[in-house]
Amino acid sequence: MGVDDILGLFNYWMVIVLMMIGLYTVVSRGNLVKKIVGLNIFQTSVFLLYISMGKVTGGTAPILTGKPEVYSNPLPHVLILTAIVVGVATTALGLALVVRIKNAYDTIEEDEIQAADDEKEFGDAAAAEDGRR
Amino acid sequence: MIAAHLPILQVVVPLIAAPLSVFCRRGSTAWALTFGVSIAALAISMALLGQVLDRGTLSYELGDWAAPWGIEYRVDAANALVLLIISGISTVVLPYARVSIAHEIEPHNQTLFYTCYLLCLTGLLGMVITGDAFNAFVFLEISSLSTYVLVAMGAKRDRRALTAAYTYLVMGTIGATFFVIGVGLLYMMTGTLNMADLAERIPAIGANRTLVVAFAFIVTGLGLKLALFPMHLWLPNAYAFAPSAVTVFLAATATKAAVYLLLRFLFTIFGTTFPTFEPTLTYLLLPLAVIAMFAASTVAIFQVDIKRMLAYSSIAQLGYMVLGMSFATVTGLTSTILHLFNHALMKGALFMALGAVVMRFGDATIDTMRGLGRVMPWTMAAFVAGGLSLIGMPLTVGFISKWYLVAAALESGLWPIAVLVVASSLLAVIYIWRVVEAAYFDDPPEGVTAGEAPPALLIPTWTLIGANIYFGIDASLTTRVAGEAARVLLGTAS
Amino acid sequence: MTALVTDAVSWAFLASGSFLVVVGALGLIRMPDFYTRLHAAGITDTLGADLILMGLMVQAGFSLVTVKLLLIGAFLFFTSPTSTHAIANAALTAGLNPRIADGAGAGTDSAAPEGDGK
Amino acid sequence: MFAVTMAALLAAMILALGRLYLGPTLYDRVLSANSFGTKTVLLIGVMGFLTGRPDFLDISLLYALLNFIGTIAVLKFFRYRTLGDGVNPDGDGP
Amino acid sequence: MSIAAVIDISLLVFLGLTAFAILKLRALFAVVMLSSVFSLVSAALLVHLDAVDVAFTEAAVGAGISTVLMLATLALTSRREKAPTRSQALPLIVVFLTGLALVYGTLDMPRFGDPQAPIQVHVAPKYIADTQSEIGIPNIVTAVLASYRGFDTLGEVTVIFTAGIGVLLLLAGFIREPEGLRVQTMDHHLVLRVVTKMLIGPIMLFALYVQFHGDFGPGGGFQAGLIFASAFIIYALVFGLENARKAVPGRAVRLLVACGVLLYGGVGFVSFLFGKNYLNYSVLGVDQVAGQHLGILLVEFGVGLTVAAVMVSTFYAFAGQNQPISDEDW
Repeated sequence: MGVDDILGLFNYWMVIVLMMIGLYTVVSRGNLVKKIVGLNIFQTSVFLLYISMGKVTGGTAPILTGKPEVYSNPLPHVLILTAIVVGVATTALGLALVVRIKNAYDTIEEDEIQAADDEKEFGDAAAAEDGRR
Repeated sequence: MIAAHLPILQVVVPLIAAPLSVFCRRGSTAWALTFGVSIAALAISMALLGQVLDRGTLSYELGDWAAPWGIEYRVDAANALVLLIISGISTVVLPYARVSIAHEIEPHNQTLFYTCYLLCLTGLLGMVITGDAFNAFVFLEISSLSTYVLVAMGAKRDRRALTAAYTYLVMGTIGATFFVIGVGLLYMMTGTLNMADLAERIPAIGANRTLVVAFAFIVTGLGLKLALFPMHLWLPNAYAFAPSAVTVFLAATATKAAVYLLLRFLFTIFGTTFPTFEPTLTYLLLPLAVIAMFAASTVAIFQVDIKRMLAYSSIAQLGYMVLGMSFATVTGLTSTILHLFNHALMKGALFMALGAVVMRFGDATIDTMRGLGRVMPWTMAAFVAGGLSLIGMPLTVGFISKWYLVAAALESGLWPIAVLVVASSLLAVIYIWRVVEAAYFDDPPEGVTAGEAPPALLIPTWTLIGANIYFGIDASLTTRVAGEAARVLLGTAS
Repeated sequence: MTALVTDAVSWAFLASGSFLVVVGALGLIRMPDFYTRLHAAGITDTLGADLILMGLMVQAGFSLVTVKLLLIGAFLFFTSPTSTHAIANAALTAGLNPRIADGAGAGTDSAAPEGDGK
Repeated sequence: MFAVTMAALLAAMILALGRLYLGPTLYDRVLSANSFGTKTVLLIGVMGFLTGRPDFLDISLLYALLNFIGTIAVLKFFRYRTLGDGVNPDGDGP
Repeated sequence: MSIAAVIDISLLVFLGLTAFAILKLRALFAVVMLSSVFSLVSAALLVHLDAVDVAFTEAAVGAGISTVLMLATLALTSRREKAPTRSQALPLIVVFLTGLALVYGTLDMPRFGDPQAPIQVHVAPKYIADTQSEIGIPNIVTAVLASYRGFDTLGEVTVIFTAGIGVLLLLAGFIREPEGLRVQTMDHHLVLRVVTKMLIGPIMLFALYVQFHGDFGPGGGFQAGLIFASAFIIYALVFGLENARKAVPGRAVRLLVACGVLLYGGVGFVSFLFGKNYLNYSVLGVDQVAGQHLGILLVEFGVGLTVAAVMVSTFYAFAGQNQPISDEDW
């Protein structure tokens, strides 16, 4: 592993570290909003992986300038524009669900929700949410 | 002229119908539009199956751009059959849904509910028919996002639907992101996203650590999506607390599309010659499938809520599919693809019967089922027929898939696996018998008068049961298509 | 010759601009109280940004790019003071009083609604 | 020359991030996030010039416009506990 | 170690620090601010990696939408996160193994910025070479986005449409008028009202510029829709949700959400009439290039319409909740 190898792959390794911080936040934290933020970080770092794949050293942005130039690869940019939309959509839906869970359970901590469910499981079965409203 | 554009019409007709349904004032007009579109989708998928059977693989280039540059749709025997399952089940579920949804969803939400249903249908169809890896991810997300919302619509009946939807969202998004990482690594090593192009270029690169990691991430991502054994935690709650019609549609189609995608990536793109293909199938998928069959069935026996029981039984049935796949032989694949079709019929009928019970009593726990044989005779009869098919009694579709699975196991010389398959069917007998015993041998709680489910629920249930039995007896069509699909996937096509 | 002059001029603008930005950031760290930090942040927002933009404009000469830089300068000219005003107003109405004398002042940082330390 | 400005901006951003992390009161955090945004405007502008493609200033123009939306949303959030027109539960009007 | 490498590494380290801080901080408000900083820095890094359109989108999302949505959620839920009670061992192991597998995967990857990497050699060269002749617009990313892989963008519009419908389904039933005294918030902030009234015009003008400039420079339908929605969000924040609803009623926004997708899908259907495959724009104009121009313009407008409508309706749904907040949450 020569120096240029390490330098060549350092970008990817840093992106992988970001991915793992995001994944760890999602998996380990109990707060529902924190999970959504963790999911955001995880997805953004995947976007960075795609984009740093397409970069050519000495290349410029893939917008034709008439002069013959080396351009970076436009395809990962197109894929990521779609993936960012998917990320925003998932975040919006996740936050909407968090708001509804707060209405129904009055808490957004996973263990408190679990406790409420277990206690209800053995209590009366039905009591649908609008019974509370 | 239309015949040439069938592949794209299959996806675009429901896609355009979704925004149109937002303009409908009342739920019933939205339902009418959805039902019409679903029938059109069924007709298109039948026509496609016909074209595929006599002309082989179809290819459709979007925007007339050549394959690796533009997006290309490839339809062969495998995805033509899965398209037929999805649109067929959707057409049967919709008349059932009209009554069941009117009962379980607030009136002002119904119009948008059908919009979400159409989007889920579009996502599933688009995911199965596409020949482009990234396009499959986009439509996978469309179907997943609409599924999270459909599951959350069950909150009117039970607030746990919200937490079920949230867990499903988090695990589904992690699965989809793993899938995207895998596709990204594939793209990085080959430079193309078109599945056929990938299939050519991957063997050329040979043993490469990045491709091996891409293989692992794609299998893990799709495994999460189809609730393979260790990653199945989201499925029981999602199916138990979703509205009944949604559970019927999801149980019969959603995981099938993920199984198809896994089949497509494993066999068409990576191919059997891929270095880690053999070890992963025999040392990872095979044991996981066997554990899934036994663990899920045993857990199903102790469930109070019958819907959760059937959800766990779905996980066991998925174990059968993955088991068939892991033999990597033509008969093994045929049994998996057959089971895709048969399981849709079985589970659809069972969940429909339960939906009728839920509509009448508010929930479907074991003590609600007490004495139901007399209170709702037709519904319980349907449940029993579905249960028999699940166990794999002769003259039902369940028997056909079990037969091919056992044949495949014996053909690969793994006779202990064949014994395990039969043993796990016995577990299925136990949890079905538990319900039958409560329904027919206990007397109903007093004050419960005989009140059969409305015909709108019974007719679709019994059509599925009829299909269960018809395809159990005359299985020539399904086995022919499944065999053709297996040969295409294994690349030994005629 | 003129290229040398424009380079020198723009280099001068850029150097002073970046010096002011660093001074502002340092002030943000070292200032004792919230309101004094407002002043420090103000330096980077106003003069620091304008000098750097001026340096870029000189470098870009008369072209569409200079128009864009002017637009950026104009919008920064409107939004930065507004947001600083909004933050200060919100802080004051929430009871964060500026520290009058050294240590004797009533409302030090602790009086404000706890800004969620770690 | 652009590199010197780049270095200065990066240093300033690190300091702003420090204040965001340390900031005892929440208003310190809002202030540092806001000034962080302004510095990004400049960073992207200088970066465009560094790589010789100055016509990417649209992004810094975008930040110059949208940066103060986040600040306003945060302040309204803390002052009135809602982003809509809700009444303040304890009734102390503005 | 060229300047570019230094900038790359410092920005990546920046992102790592911010992500680590987000993980550690338990004050949800600070986490939201840090996540907006995270998207700011990633936008800067994307500019540096020559992904200008993506940086534009990331900036518009980070500055405009995700911060406001998260704050709206925090306004309805509690502000502090409880200390994690479960053991952190299992998640750590799972994450560490995934990370190790990924690093193992990078060993055979082409090096960062290597011009001979497979992706620079196989499909991409055609886009770079033929865009000028076949589609005739300078911005290759917009050309690939709208024309070569136009169906992906139709999928993208459907995804944002699904999110809009989903949020409406989940939250529309819970929007209620604030009970009792109608407090006209922010009405005494004279400075804010004047500046916002002054800025809304340029923001909308800039959104239209970005919409129609998408062919020549960075920009496009999605970014324009986001900026357009940000103008409405600012108006709703400062002048009150009620006035914003008077300006753009919820019902109209709901129909606009559908119109964008219909426009995009409809453009595809036109190519059926001329017997070509779906989404083939060459038939729209007198020759191929004119047809592609018109097709891309219409398609981008459809994307912009849907995105703006979805973001505005989502903000109405979140901001209109008006749940009474118990004090101990606060």
